[in-house]
Amino acid sequence: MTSVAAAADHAHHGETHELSFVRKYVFSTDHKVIGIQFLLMSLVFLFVGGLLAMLIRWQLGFPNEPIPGGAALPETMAPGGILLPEFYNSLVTMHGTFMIFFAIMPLLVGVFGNYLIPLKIGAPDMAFPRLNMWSFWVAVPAGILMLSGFFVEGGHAAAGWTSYAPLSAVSEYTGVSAGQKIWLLSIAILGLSSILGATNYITTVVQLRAPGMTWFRLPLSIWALFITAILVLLAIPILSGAAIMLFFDQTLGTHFFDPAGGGQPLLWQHLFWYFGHPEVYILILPAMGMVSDIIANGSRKPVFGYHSMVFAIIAIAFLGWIVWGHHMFQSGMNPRLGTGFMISTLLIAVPSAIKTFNWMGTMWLGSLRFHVPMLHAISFVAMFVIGGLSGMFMASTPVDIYIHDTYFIVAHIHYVLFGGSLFAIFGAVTYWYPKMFGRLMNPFWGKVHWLLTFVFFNCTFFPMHTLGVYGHMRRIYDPTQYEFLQPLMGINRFITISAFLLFASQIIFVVNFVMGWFRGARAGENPWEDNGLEWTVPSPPPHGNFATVPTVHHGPYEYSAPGVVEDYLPQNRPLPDGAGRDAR
Amino acid sequence: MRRTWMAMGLVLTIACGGGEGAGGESAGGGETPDAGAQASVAPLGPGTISGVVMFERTPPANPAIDMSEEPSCAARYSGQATDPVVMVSGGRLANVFVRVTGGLPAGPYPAPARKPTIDQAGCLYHPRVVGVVAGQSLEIVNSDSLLHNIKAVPTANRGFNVSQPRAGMMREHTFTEPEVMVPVECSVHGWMKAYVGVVAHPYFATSAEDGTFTIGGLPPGTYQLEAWHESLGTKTGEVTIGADGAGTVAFTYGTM
Amino acid sequence: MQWILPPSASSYAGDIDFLYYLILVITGVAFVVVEVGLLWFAIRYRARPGRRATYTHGNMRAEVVWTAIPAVTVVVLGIMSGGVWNNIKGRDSVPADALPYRVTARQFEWHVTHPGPDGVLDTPDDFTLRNQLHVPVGRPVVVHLGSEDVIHSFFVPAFRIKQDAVPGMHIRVWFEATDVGAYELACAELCGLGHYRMGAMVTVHETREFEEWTVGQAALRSDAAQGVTP
Amino acid sequence: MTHAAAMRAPAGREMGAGVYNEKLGIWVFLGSEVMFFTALIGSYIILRFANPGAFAHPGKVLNIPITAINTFLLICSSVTMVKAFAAANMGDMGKMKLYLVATTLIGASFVGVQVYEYLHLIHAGFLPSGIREGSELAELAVAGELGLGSADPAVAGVYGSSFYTMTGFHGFHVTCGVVCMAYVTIKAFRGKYTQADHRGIEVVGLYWHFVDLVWIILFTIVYLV
Repeated sequence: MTSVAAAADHAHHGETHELSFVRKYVFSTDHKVIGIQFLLMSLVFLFVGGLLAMLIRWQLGFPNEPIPGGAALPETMAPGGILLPEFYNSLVTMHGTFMIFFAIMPLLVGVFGNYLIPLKIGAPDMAFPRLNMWSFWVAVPAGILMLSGFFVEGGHAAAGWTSYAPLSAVSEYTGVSAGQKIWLLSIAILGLSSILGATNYITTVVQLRAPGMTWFRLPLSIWALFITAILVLLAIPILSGAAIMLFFDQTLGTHFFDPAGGGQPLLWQHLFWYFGHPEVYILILPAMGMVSDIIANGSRKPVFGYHSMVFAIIAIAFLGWIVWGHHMFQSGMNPRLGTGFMISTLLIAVPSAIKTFNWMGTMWLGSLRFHVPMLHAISFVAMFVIGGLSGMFMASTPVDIYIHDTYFIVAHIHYVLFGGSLFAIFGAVTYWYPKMFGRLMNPFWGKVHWLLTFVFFNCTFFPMHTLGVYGHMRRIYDPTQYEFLQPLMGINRFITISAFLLFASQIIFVVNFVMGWFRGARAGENPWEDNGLEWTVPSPPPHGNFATVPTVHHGPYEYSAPGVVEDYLPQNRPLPDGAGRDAR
Repeated sequence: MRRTWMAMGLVLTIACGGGEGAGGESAGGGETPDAGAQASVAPLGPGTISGVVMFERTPPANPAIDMSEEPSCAARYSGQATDPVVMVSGGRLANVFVRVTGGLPAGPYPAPARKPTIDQAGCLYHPRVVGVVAGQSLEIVNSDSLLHNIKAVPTANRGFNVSQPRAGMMREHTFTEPEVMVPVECSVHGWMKAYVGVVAHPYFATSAEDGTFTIGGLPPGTYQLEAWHESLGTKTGEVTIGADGAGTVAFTYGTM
Repeated sequence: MQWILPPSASSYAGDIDFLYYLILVITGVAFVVVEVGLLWFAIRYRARPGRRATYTHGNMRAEVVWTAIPAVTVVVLGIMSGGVWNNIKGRDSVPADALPYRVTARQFEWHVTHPGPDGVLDTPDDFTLRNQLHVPVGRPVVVHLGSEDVIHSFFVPAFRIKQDAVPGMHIRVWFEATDVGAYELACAELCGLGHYRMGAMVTVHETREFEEWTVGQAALRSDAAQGVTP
Repeated sequence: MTHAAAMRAPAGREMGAGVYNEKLGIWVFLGSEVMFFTALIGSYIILRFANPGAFAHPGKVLNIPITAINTFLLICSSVTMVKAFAAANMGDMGKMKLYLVATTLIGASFVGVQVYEYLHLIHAGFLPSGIREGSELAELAVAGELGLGSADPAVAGVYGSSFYTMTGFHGFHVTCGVVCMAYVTIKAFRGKYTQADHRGIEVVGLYWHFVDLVWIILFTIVYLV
């Protein structure tokens, strides 16, 4: 028996000998190092995505003026600083692509999936450490390949991040030939990286939970990351398959989506959104999980209705597979399908409502500490609710006739992805930063960044509802071409200015993040006084995480348990007998 | 531990952020278009082919253009704007692209530095038919204060689909492979058509308003010619340049 | 106020606007409940020395309440929306007496074939206009929507109508203009670099004036005379 | 220590699913592969229902006899795979090595036959973009021999596209399977597998059976229907 035990924990013993810098930091198989590598990569791409957004907003706010510093851009993009329409279309495409595939998804699934899962379930590392390293080092070339698309002849892909065929399938229609192929290849490679990662996460959560860590003692962040890994595992291959078909349409002259050769343009939309909707739940579920952890910690109180939260996550993930048609109500799909997808879409509002009210229930009767992660978490709930409610307008098919492909949809996207996922990411990075680097981020500048981001976020994206209500279409280069959009240009200018201020206020986060490495206050093992297993090991945890395999005695949210002096109780410390109801 | 993260973060930022500026063509000033491309190439000989393109019967009516939804272009035309497909005046046919197809010494011909220009004015291309030597760059200028996009879908050359949203914008493009008549069109205005003849050598010309054309810089000898028109088809002909360095040829369309 | 819809000019716009305002009220109430609740909890239950958080794992009755209320609301919304959807987009919702038009979208312009005085498509008196759609007031019109190259979207904000034009598919979409005037038609689906400039005008005429105009246009430029195949 | 003990989750982790990590890992990965082929086969089915005329009648373009033999070959390789695993269980290393080699060779020959069939089809004019003009198949199409909806060979574009994409990617997966099988066989010859611990064989075996199952589905819906 011992040989097997030793073999199983080889990660723990095998790595004690000193590794070269390359093996330790670059090609490391330690889930914590890989988590931090994903963090740095995704923050860079988040910055790139934000930069592209600034160019877009400039063009929409001041359509006929050259962009300041625009002379740096080559002639094919912005002659004399004036952005060209085809470059604007590739900006819109690449802003969506970078933010969704290379910023939010890696930040949520790559960073916190890697860093938190082994630590929070009491495992020494992932089930397959080498495979874990490969999933990062497959994602980096995908990112660099996507970046290289800007410098090829014909410009980068310009058919939207959804790259609907035939616009994306026939290079003659957009003048983009190499760019679209690069986009497809990069997405396929990134898909491979995500599938490898998901396989790793699922096996780790199922197999390597510490003794006593039953399924209903898992923290909600791990539940969310586990369910998200299943969504990634089953959704990304669909996109890879579809991307390959579109790539063949481009290169081998196949006719999957080309009506002249018998193909179906709607086939691409079905395939893309069959992947697309689970994808948007991949982008929000981990954020929901981590926000639940942070709000419970901030309120010093167990999560309200832990089981309903778990079933809500599962319900959202399951329903996510049968609603994809609501992206295609007006696409020429059979209208009866529209009614069917409307019903399944409306059903998704129920678990989201459950989660929202449970978060509020957690804060109810709590003893709230407003540390920076808590501020971000509460903002997540506040903003996600607006995103969820604006989703109701689109779920009703007749109203969707009017607001589909208008800025109402863009407002919904950004309230859910920026107001939701990104606020959760800011909170989570600030929350687990001390565990990753051993020092705290400066709380004062954290609050300044939160306030500015909160204010400018709302100034930027709330008026987009108004643009949508007045029929302002999406992805248009110069709204002044339409009479009925002329009066909205004032709002567009206001949004542009707010967007620039929003982008500027992110510098505070970057500086705080980097300076924290040197000047941050030293964080002990448990700066937030949290119950998670990761807070029972030194910061940053050594290789192999736990000196001895921890045993878990109770759920993760035993805050303010009666009979316990402190108002928190780490999971590996048994409940004093007779204390607390939830002792199973 | 911390310094390494900082170093790695820096490296990643430089790798991804850098390398922004990419080479793009320089925005050369628009030159006045002159007739023959031969002028700026060392002539092979003193001879000149001068010819004329006749048109027999009465020409068919050119299709009308519905410019009602493009007021700034419609204003330039007094009556009903028409698409100048068959331009005939005084029995002479314009916009016929004539090039030498035989009798020339082989050998690579350098692409002249001069850049012919296609101007987009009044939602039409001027000139409608133009010739360039393979490798010679062509200037496309937008004189209308509205969006034109230039889409070329050649077979031998690489296509392009670029836009010029504002007046005064100039774009250069170079065709590398000889291809007689690369169709150029504007997707915003479906009726706008232009044709670019990419030829390996500089011995070609387009018939002017009065149907006449001249191809100079040729030594005495016999040459085969080909005349091309966008809707009336192609015709071949032969011309001999005598000792006096002059040769005349005539093509006739509209005979059927 | 930024939530009021712009004026409408088509028969079923009223139904869509009513549903929009109903959802606006419902979501408005939910928005106020949640945001004020969050703010109130944040202030009321902030950490104060000597007070400890109440140890509770939630209660089932509250969960049932905020599951049932949203569930009932969405079911009601679903039923109401379903009816209106069928009237507008249902495959058999096109009124029999609708005046047929053929609108073919291509990269960056709309070719609109008008039925001509006889009110029937594919007859010699049809005529095609670029970026112009002329319809009579008070009479249903059905547009046979098609596309020559990529996906475009036929969007007339004033009529609250939007329908993607998909190449290789023949889609019928109908509307009935209720007010005379000129309304803008826009393309709402990214279709390339000229997507932003694919606007056109929909002009609604009085019935008599429409007939005169149609006869005049037919004489002036009927497709048959110019050999333009629609 | 019995094989079961070796194959159970590592000690001290009784929370697991009762199987060793690699086995659960391969099952999870096969889940994603199922979805990948769902995308391809699902599109094939949709396109086929959308325009049946674009698809030739069975056997007219694709050669059924050869692929029937090929299918039989792949099923045999699954049988030898099971025998190899059983031999490993019994501790009979000699027979295990023999069957592993057999599985690898049969797998490789399957890929070979498929490549041969591709070359033959392309020569006959059946391309991913449809039927090549002026090819032997084009004349048959014009003569209405192939059962295509219309005489215009361009219509068969979707047939070529979906055929080559599906069977091509299946072939790619079989090739990866053969490479892994070769790697496992080499490890077997190096004596890395014992009766107690031969997890590698079971994992590759699972992948192999999956690829075989996908081929059976493909063979039926592409060749026989």
